[in-house]
This record gives sequence, structure tokens and C-alpha cells, in this order.
Amino acid sequence: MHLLLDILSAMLLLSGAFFVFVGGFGVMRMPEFYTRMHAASLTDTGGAALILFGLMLQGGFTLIPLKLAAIFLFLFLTSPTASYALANAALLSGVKPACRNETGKAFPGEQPAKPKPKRKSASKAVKARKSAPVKPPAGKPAKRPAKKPTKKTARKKS
Amino acid sequence: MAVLGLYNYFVFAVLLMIGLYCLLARTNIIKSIIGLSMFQSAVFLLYISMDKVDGGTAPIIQEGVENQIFANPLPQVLILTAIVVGISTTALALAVAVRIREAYGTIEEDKIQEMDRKQ
Amino acid sequence: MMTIVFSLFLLTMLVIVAVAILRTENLFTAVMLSGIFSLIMAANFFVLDAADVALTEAVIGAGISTVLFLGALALTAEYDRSPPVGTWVPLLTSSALGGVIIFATFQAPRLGDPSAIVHQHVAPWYLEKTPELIDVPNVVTAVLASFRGYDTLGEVFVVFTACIGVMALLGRVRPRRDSIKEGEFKKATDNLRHHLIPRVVGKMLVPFIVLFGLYVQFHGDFGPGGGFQAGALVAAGVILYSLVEGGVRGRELVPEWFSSVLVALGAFTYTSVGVASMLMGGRFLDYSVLAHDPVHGQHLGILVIEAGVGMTVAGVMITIFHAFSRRGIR
Amino acid sequence: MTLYDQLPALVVAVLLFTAPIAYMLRMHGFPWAAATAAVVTSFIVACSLAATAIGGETIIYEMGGWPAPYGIVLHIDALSALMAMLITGASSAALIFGAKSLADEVGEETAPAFFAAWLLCTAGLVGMVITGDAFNIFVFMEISSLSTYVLISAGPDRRALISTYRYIVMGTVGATFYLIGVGFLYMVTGTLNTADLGARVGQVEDIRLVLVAAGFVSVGLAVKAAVFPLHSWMPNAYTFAPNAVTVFIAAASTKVSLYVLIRVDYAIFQNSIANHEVQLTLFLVPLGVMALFAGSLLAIYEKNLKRLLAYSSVSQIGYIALGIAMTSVAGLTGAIVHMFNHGLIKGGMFMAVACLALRYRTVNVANLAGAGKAMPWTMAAFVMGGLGLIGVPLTPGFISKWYLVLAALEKGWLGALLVAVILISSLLAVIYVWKVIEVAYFREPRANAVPVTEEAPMVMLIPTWIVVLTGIWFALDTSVSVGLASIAAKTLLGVAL
Amino acid sequence: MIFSESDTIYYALTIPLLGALGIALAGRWPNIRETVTLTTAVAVAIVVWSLIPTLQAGGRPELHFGEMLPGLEIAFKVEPLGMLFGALASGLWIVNSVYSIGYMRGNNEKNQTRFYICFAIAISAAIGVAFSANLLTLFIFYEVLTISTYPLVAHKGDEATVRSARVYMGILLGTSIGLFLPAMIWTYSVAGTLSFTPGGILEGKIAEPLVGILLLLFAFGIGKAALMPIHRWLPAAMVAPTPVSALLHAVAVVKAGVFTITKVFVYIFGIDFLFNQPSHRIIVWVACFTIVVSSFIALRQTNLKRLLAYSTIGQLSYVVLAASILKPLSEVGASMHMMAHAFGKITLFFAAGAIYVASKKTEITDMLGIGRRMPWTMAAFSIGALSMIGVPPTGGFISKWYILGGAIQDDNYLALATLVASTLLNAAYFLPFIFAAFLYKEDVKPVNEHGEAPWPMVAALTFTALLTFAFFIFHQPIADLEAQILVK
Repeated sequence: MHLLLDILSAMLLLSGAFFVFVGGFGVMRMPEFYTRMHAASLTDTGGAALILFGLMLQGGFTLIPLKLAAIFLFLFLTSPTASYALANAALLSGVKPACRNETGKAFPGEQPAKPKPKRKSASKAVKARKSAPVKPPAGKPAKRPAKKPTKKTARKKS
Repeated sequence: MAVLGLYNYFVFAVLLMIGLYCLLARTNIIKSIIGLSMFQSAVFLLYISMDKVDGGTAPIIQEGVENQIFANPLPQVLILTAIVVGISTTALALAVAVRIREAYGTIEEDKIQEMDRKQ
Repeated sequence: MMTIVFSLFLLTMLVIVAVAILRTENLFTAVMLSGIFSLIMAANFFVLDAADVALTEAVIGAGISTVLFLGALALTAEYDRSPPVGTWVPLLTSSALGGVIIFATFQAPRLGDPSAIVHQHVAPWYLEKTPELIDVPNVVTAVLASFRGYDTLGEVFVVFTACIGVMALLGRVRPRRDSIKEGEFKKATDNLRHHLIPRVVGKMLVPFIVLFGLYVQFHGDFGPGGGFQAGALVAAGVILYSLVEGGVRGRELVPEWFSSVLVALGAFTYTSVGVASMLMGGRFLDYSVLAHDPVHGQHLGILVIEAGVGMTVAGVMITIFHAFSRRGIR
Repeated sequence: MTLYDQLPALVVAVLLFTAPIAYMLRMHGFPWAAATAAVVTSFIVACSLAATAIGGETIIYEMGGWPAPYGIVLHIDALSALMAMLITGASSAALIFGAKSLADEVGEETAPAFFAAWLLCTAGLVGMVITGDAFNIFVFMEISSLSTYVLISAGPDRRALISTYRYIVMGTVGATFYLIGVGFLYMVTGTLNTADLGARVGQVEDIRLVLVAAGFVSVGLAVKAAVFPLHSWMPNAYTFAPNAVTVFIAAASTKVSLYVLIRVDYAIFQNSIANHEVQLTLFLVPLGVMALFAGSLLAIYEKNLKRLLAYSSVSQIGYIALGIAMTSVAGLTGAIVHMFNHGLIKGGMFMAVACLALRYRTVNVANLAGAGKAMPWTMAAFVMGGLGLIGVPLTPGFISKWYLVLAALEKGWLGALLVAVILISSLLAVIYVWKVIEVAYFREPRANAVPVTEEAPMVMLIPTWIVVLTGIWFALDTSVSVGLASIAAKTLLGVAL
Repeated sequence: MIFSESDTIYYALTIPLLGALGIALAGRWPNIRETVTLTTAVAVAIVVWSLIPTLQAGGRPELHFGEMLPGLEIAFKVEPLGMLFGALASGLWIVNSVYSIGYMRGNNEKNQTRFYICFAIAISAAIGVAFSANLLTLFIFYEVLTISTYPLVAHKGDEATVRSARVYMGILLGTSIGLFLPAMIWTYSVAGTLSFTPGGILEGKIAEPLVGILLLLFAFGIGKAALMPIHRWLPAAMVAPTPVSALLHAVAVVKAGVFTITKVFVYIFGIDFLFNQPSHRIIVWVACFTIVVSSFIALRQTNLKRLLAYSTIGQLSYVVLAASILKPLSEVGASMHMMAHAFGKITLFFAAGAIYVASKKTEITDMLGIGRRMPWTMAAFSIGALSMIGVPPTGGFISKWYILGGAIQDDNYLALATLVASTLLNAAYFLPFIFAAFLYKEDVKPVNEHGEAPWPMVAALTFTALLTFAFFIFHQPIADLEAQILVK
């Protein structure tokens, strides 16, 4: 019985680790924001859950699996919200997903991923921002109260 | 192999260097405050890397467990105090930064110095 | 052996994040990175068997300080900073500093070797005497609250001063802002429509965070925890609520006067425990005279001062956050 | 445990007890009253501590009942008693003096926070002075620095904010350096109690860490004490802080860091590092000499009166550094007595400047012309202070200069050079004091200047003159100040009393 | 007298201060203020002079005020030198106040109250210097004297006076703190005490070359003795009104300087110890150099007061020279010359003041024939001049006689040569002016037809002139009093 539990938790842990690895690798390989975010959320949900379950099996009948379950529940709730919030903010602040139509082909050929803006040195960036008139992006209230400093609202795109 | 044991102290030294450099080289007030808090948290690393004992655990004495090696509690107490000192200084510095922004209109130290010199 | 591998990995990550903070020119990224910096630091502390410190660093370093930085950033609305000033002098001074330390630490005791002087002199006394004199499982809380209680008293007053400082600086809000007119109120809350999901999940999490804070407060004697961490956690909960619900609603939940009273009351409790032990014939902050039996006295003393510390830290963090957020409504 | 045994803890407990009360009860004028009451009580307790300490015995008070190396212990000897008396005395004088001038500089709304911060600053400084635990010094140093930042930022001028910011950065860097030094000391000895550190640091074989610890601690404290090259935060902080705050921090705050430097150098490093005197001399003498000349020269060419006095404080701190560097009984007595006397002199002078500022609405030397006739009593107090800076007899400055020159003469030819340096810099002091006197007494007020006719209000003038007269008293009867200082010097150097 | 000696010293010090307070209170009523000044002056004189009989009987009244530093206390002990200087200061204060009332009224100067207050404080400081028992108390009152005379020098308050008052203050404060203080502390660290003891306290406690350095530190440290490089403050102080110059030159300030130097030689070094130290020759050289050079400069001066200033520098170095010859006769000669020079110089200054008040003239060249207009003043002036030169009927002769006697005893030919040469130079710069004043016709019309100066000034003038004669006749009791210094 004990051996069976060990094998099972080892398998779970291994698969969890594999998920995390794939997620990390995905973040590296994916060309633009949304796909990259999809890969990152993979590690959050899948990988974490599998590893937690693996550990729970190791824990036996003490208090530890209960605590691990609580952590899982917490992660289960917060990580999708985090990914949603990230995507929402990106969309609101105007990051356009690269592929417009459904067919995969269009992805690499038809409209190359927008070249990553060459890193202008800070002073030119500051000058550019000062010269470009600050026009409120359409559809959003003009003056967002600055007090809600969560990740998405604070990023202002010139 | 011995040098690996001192790796904590080297990182402590490097973090101090980065913190101080950020403090001295950057003129933006918020950036300097971040540098300051990094400078302070490097010291936490120095104290806590002193308290580790091989094979020891956190100094919580359960009833049942016998001859368990514990980590040294004293640096942990000192660092609990130091963290709170760090956050208090940062909070005060940020409040001053906000007031400076309202009074001077900018948080770049060099621009502020020019304004003072003209005044 | 395992700890060395973990700490190697974590410390290198730490240095990388620090360099990233230094080099990034966008303040918002720098603040986010400093949050990650504290989180890695907390993980590092945990690897070095400092559970209490890890919890504190996580809550205060990653949680509260990032929120304060963002609050300040929102008010100063500076996203970028000017090009670096001459880099020779700072480079020279900081590398000299680093060189001196590295030169000195070659003689420092290796990480974790039990024969270091630090583990011979004062520490064994604490580990040996705590069960007997104070009978509290968590030795760190015992040392923090009782053996070096005077330090923690100083500590509470450092936090108290920070709160006073922020109130003195940002307390004076120009009157026309505070009277929130009806239109203004609606505008202040309606923009949450776009963030329905985080609003719902956030509101759902707040009670659990506060509950966890209280657990840490009263569980401080047995497991890692204590006044500082508990106060910060409760404050984190309240801050999350006012982030999600908007500053006005947040100030209705925990009104301004209440958090200031909380701050003053916490510090006052701590000192009055010290004075009480003086009145009862013991030394300042000597809890053993508080009850008939010294150990009970210690328990009572630690419980009360931990409550005091918790109140003060919670009050301070909430007051400072409200001071920053109330300042923002132009 | 009679009340008498509890005194060491009371001197700080009273202040810490009243701080939250002063913050909570916000009725009109209550915070100021609570603060003054607490500080005056603490002053009385400090005087009684000094009474016991003058007998030569050291009071050890175990906090929380725990024995020495394990718990925190208060260690009050002649030096700490003298410093506690100076701090609480300066604080109560500044508070009583500042009632009126603070009323219009610090609004009604921030008064509770301001006076609570004042109480905490005094508590922090006194806590640093009486504690016997190295880390505890750091904690109370943080309390006093944070509250000093708050007090300075309350200044009316917008430049108070930027000077507070610079003080925060340098103060925190200094405090962190001190913390690193204590960390290294803890690493090699395993304890934090200063007496225990002194005993155990001797047996440390790898001396490198102790040297680096000494370096860090000294540099950190030098930043906090505004010793010359690291003083850039001080002039602006003194100039733009509210006047009553300048009176207090000028008289007390920088001296406490020098106290800690003495305590750390003589109690801990003296008996561990072999030739620590040579290192101390090599470190402090050049700094002291630079401070003497740079401070006075900067003061001579300064237009703003408060910054002029701040630069003169930089040079006076150079005297104290020289005294410490001489590592002899007379030298140390001179340093300690000058800490006390300079507190008195500068306190009185800044009070006079505050009276001038109240009436003339400016502290620029040029438009204080004719102040000698318009405000005779205030200018007389300022002149008495100026003579004290020069070191004319019948002023406290003379006593400290007497001991410093006496100590320098014991050092042979290097000493003769030091004597020359000390005296040339006091002649520089003549120049910048006389510059102000000539403007005040012999120049007619400018036509467009606001005509000032009446003297400063009685409530401000009386404390000023009380401080000046105490100064003259300590110039004539030095049994208390020099008595305590020589006992302290002897105990620190291990010479029989 | 009715109260004991130590009380007398206490009263001698406090009466001038009470007087100053009285003057301050009576500021607005000039007549009352003047009477208060006079009564205080007279009272102080009586109190101080009452000590003379006890001194002549060999008694040394003492007053211990309290311990200022461990091992050092503020204490007073009257000995013959101090008695002489104290009596001189208090006595001449009366004359000076009479004179200054006339001068102030005649010239209607502004803020006279400040003048009288500082005057009273200066006198109290001078008496303090005279009666101090150790170098520390002397240093304290020496500094008080400097600071209280600053407002007097800067009396007019215009740009020129303030600048020269700055020179006055700079040099005096600079030398006293820069040189006198280290010398004093050096003596204390070597000898262990600072109290004046007959026969000196440095006997065998200090090696040969250091004695010279310490001696120079003292000589140049005591700026008031106006030895050559540090003499510039005296001509600079000429901007002050004449009663102040009289005070500076004749009554208090310079006398305090020279008095301190003599006391340091006699009571700190000790005559015999210093005599057989070869390095004491330096002081003789410095003194001679000062005498000769100052007389040469005096020759070229046209402004009357500057001429008198340079002649004072010369006369002071006489006293220093006499003290540094270290022979009993010359020590007595030093104290006698202090007295003689005081009477002579005060007369000269009063005359200069009277001429200024009456005819507003300051340059000698346009004072031809003034003798006819102001016979009394010019007569007194010539008596004073004769006393400076040392012609027999005046007091100057007596003191020069003693100094020459001392020089011959020690067969110090350098001193002899300078004395003779300087007497000739004195004659060279005084006599032509006197002849011109009496014999030549008036070529520069004075601003208004004037006769003599106001009567109080003339009365003071003639009184001091008579004093020089009285000193010539009754010098013996003073000589005996001073001789007590030398008996061990």
C-alpha cells in the first residue's frame, strides 16, 4: 500500500514538473503577448495542482494534506483571476492579438508579428511622450482615478 | 567547496553595492527609495545567513520531538525588528516624495536643485 | 547539502532581480520587480530556517511595500526617470564598499557550520531556558516578546512614528476633496464594472485573509507568527477590500479615526503593560510579576503585547494606505 | 523595587507613555502641554540619575528582569547621565521656548502628530544614551531619526521637504552601516550587550572582521553625527526646520551619535584591536581638523544666519572629534564637556535667532541691520553665545577649550600643531561672530526693511536668558559638568577614579 | 576701615558694576547720570586706597571666590604691584570722568550712557586684573577688559570707526586667545598651578630652549603691552573719543598689559630663575627694538593723537625693558615708570582733547601759536611732554633714573644705549611742537574764535600736570612699597 502511494505521488509530481517545464518553455517560445500568457497560466493551474496533489499523497493522515488542500483551493481561485485580469488589462490598453483570422497559416506569413519596438533610450522616449498629444483612448472614461493602482490601470500607453 | 559556504555573504555584498549604486547614481526620488529599501534588505540577508545550522529547523520546540537541532533564534528577532524599521523608513520617504512632487512639480533631484538655486 | 543548492539558486535569482531593478527605466516595472525581490528574499529566509522572518518579509516586503510604492507612484505619476548622472563616483564607492565586505567575510564562519561562535554563546541559553521559563513553543516569539521585549517596544514606536510622520505630511487633505459629492461617488465606484471578476474574487478572499491574520496573531506562540505579521495581514485584507471596492467604500469599512485610535491604543497597551509590571514590583516589562505564577505571567504578558503590536501595525498600515489613497482624488 | 530603583526605566518610559496620549487627545493646546510635562518630568529624573552617577557608580538596570547578556540591560554611568541631562534639558527648554513660535509654524491640525513626534525624538535620543545593548542603540537611533525627519519636514518653506529627503537618505545609510557593523560584531562574539562585547571581542583571533566592523560603525556614526565630509545633510536640515526644532536638534541630536562613537570605540574596540588608539587618531584627527577649518570658512561666507550657525556646529563637532581622537583622560574630558557646553551655547544662540526670526520674518544677516537697538536683549543673548563659540572666559566654551588644549599639549610636537589648529579655528570663529555683531549694532536698518520696534515676547526671551545664564553658571562652577566628564573619561579609559 | 580686607576687594570689584547699573537706570537724566558716575568713582577710589596702609605694613589681603576648574579657583590677592595699578586706575578714573563730562557735553556726542557703562565695567575689569591671585582670574578680567572697551572704541559707529575697531578687536582677541591662552595652559600643565608666588613657579620645571618660547608666547600673547609686531591696535584705536584714548593709554588698557607682563616675569618665572636662562635676552631685544622704531615713527606723525599713540608704544616698552633687565632696581623702576607715564600721558591726552574740543584741530602743523589762545592747556601739555622726556622736575625723571640704575647694575649696555637714544628722540618729537605752539604766530584760522576749553577739562588737565610734579616729590613711599616685591 505504501509503495503504491509512493509511485502514484511520484508520477503526479513528475507530470506536475513536466507541466511547469512546458509552461516555462512555452513562455520563451511563444511570439507575442497573449499566447505567451496562455503558456504562463498553464504552469499556474495545471502544474501547481498536480504537484500539490502529489505532495498530499506523501503527507499521509496528518494535518498537512488539509493545509495543502487549502493552498490548492486558494491557487485554484486566484491564478485564473490573475490571468484574466492580465488579459483584460492588455486588451483595454490596446495590445492587439497577432492572428486575426482562425486559420493557423495566416499566423506566421500573412501579418508578421509587430516588430518589438526598438528600445529607444529613455530621454528620447520622454521627449516623444511629451511631444505626442495625450489623447484619451476611445471608450474609456477620460480621467481614471489614479487611486486604483492595480497592475492593469496604472500602465498608460502613449 | 569552502567558498560555496560564503556565497550568502558575497550576495549580501553585491546587493549592498547595487543598493548604494542605485541610491547614488539615480536622480529620481522613487528610484532612490527603492535602492534604499534594497540596501536595507541586504542587511537582513547578512543576519539571517548567520542563523542557519546544518540539519536544524525553525526554532519551534514541539513536545514530542527530542534532540532536534534548532536554528539560532536571535538574528531572526533582530531582523523582524529591522524589516519593520525598513518599511517605516520607506513609508515616510514615500510620503515626503509625494509632498515634494506637489511642492516642486517634479521628483528629479537635479531639477529640484535648479529650482532651489534660482529661488 | 540541499539548502546550499536551494540558496545558490535563490540568491542568484535575487541578484538578477536586483540588477534588473537597477537597469529598468520604467518606475512601474521597478516597483513590480521590488515586489518579486522581496518574495525571493522571503523564500530565501525560509530555506535558511527563519520561518517567522520569511512570513514577515513576504507580507510586508512583497505585500504592503509594493502597495505603498504603487500608491506613491500613482500620486507622483512619474513613469520614467531622467538619464543617469555621472556613474564613476557611485560605481567607485559602492565597489569599494563591496570589496571591503568580501575581503572581510573570508574569515566569516561558513554557512550553517554548528561550531560558529554565534551558536555557542547566547543562543543555546534561549533554546534551553524558553520551555522552562516561558514555556512557549515558538522560541522566536519568546525572545521577541519577553527576553528582548524592550527592543520590540522600540519597534512598535518606530512604526508609530512612521504613522505620525505620514499623517503629519499627508494628513492635511484640502477640504474640497473630502466632501465627496454624489456624482463624484458614482464615478469613483462605477469604473469597477470592467473588473467584475477580480472584484468578486477579491471580495470573496478578504474574509479569509483577515481570518488568517487573526489565526497568525493568536497562533504566534505555537507556530511562526506574531504581532507584526498578523497586523500586516489584517491590513492587507482591508487594503485589498478598499482596492477592489474603491477608497471611499474602504474608508467606510475602516474609518480614519478608528485606525488612528487603533495605532495609539496598540502602542499605549504595550507601554502600559511595561508600567504595570513596574507597579507590581517587577522591572519594566517584567511579565513574571503580572500573574500569581511567573510562567502564567509570561503567557499573559506576551499575549497582551502581541495584541498591542498587532493593533498598532494593522492601524499604521491602514492609515498610511488611506492617507495615500485619499490624497489621490483630485 | 522602590521608585528610586525604577528611575533608569522611567526616564524613557514617561516619554513613550505620553506620546500616544499626546497623539490621541487633540483638544486645543493639549499636545503641547502633555509633551512639555512629560519632557520636564524626564529632565528631573535625568538630573537625579546624574546625582547618583556623580558618585562614580554605574547603575545597571535589567529590562524585563532578564540577566545581562540574554536580556537587554540599561547601563547608566556618568557619561550617559550627563548626556541624558543635556538631551532632556534642551528638549524642555526648546519646548517651553517654542510654544509661541511653533503655534504659527505648525498648524492646529498637525499639532498632535508634531508633538508626539517631538516626544518620540526625545525618547529615542535618551533611549540611545542609557541603553547597554548594541542593537537597542540601533532601534532607538531609528526612532529618533524618524521623528527628526517628521519634525524637520514640518518647516514652513518648501525646501524643508527636499532637505528632509536628503537627511532621510543619509540618515538611513548611516544607520544601516551601524547595523552592518553590529552584525559583524555579533558574528565574531555571539552577543549584543556592549559590556559583554567588550569582554569577548578581545579573544577573537581573526581580527579582520573586527576591523571592518569598527570601520562600518565609525563611518555610520560619522554620517549621523555630521562629521565634516559627511555633513552635507545638516546645514539645510537646520535652516529649513521650524525654529524651535532647530534649537532642540542643534543642541542634542548630533552629539548623541558622537556619544555612541565614544561608547563603541572605548568600551568595545579599545581592548580588542591592538593599537586602536593609532587607528582612532588616524581616522578622527584629519576629519576633525578638516571640520574645524571648513566649518568656520563656510560660516564666514554664509548669508543665512541659521546656516551660518549650522556650519559653526560642523566646526565645533570637529573639536569634539579631536577630543575623542586624543584617547587621553584630559582629551576625552574635553570632548565630553564640549558636547555638553556646545549644546548649551548653540541652544541659546538658536533661541535668539528664533526670536529675531519671529520679529524680522527673515534670518538673512543683511536685513538684520539695527537689531542691536531694536531687540537689545535678544542680541545680547546672541553675543553671549558668540563669545562662547570663540571660547572667551566666563563662557562654557572656555572650559572645553581649556581641556582640549591641555590634552593636546600632552602629545608633544604633534600636540603643539593641534593646539595651533584649535586656536586658529577659534580665531576664525571671531570673524564670523563679529560679522554678525557689526551688522546688528553698527549698521542702520535698510530703508525698505520692515521697521521692527519691540523686543521678542517675554515667553521666548526668558527661556533664552535662562539657557544663557545656565551657560555662564557652568562656566563658573564646573563641578557638575567637568566632574561628570572626568569620571566618565576615567571609567572609559580604565583609570582609577 | 570698618570692614575686613577681603570685603574691601569684594566691594572694590562690585561698586563699579553697581555704578554701571545705576548709570544704566539713570540713562535719561544726564545730570543724575553724571553724579552717579562721579560718586562711584570717588567711592571706588576710597575703597581701593584704604588698602594701601595694610599693604605698606606688609599685609596681603585675600579673597577666594570659588573653584572654577578642579585645582584652579577664582581668587584675589593684593600685592604691591597690584596695589599700585589698582590705585592708579581708580584714582585716574575720577579725573577721567570729570574730564569726559566736559568733553561729552562740549562735543555733544550721542549715546553717552553706553560710554559711561562700558567705562565703569572696564574699570572694574582693570581692578580685577590688578588684584587677581592667579593667572586664570587675571585672564578672565583681561578678556572682560578687552570686550568692554570694544564699544568704547567703536563709539562713533560710522564705517571708519567700525573698521578700526575691528582691527582693535581682532588683534587683542587674537593674541589673547591665540598666544596668551596656550602659554597659560602650558604653564599649568608644566607647573601644576597658576597662582602668583614670589620667586616664581617654573623653577626647574621647564628646559632651556622652551623657556624662551614660553616667554615669547607670553610677551606677544599679552597684546595690550603693544610690543612691536602687535602694536597696530593702538594707533587704530585713535578713532575713539579722547577720554577713551586717555583711558586706553593712561588709565587701564595698556597699563593692564604691561602690569601683566611684569607680574608674569616676577611671579610666574621668578627673577632669579629667568635671569640665568640665556633665552631671556630675546625680550630685551624686542623691547629695545620697539622703543627705537616707535620713536622714529612718532617723528613723522602729523596727527597729534597718533603721535601720542606711538610715544605710548615707546614708553610701554620702557616698562617691559625695565622688567626684562631682571635687576631689583629696574623692577622698581618698571612700576615707577608705569605711574609716571600714566600721569604724563593722561595730561597729554587731556590737552589733545581740549584742543580738539576748543578748536576742532587735530593736525600739529596747523596748531602754530595755539599757546596764546589756550595757555593753561599748552602749559600742562609741555609739563606732560617734559615728564615723557624725563626732565628732573617731572616724575618721568625718577622712573628713568631707577631703570638706568638697574641697567648699570646689570651692565646691560644695550639697554643703556636705547634709553639714552630714546630720550633724545622723545625730545626730538615733543619740543619743536611746544616751541611752535608758544612762539610762532597763528597761521591757520580756527573755525571759531575760541579761548580755553570748557572749565572741567582745564581743571582735570592742570590737576594731572600737578600730579606729575607731586610724584617727583613724594616718590619715596611708593618706592618702598614696590621694594617689597623683591624681598623673598
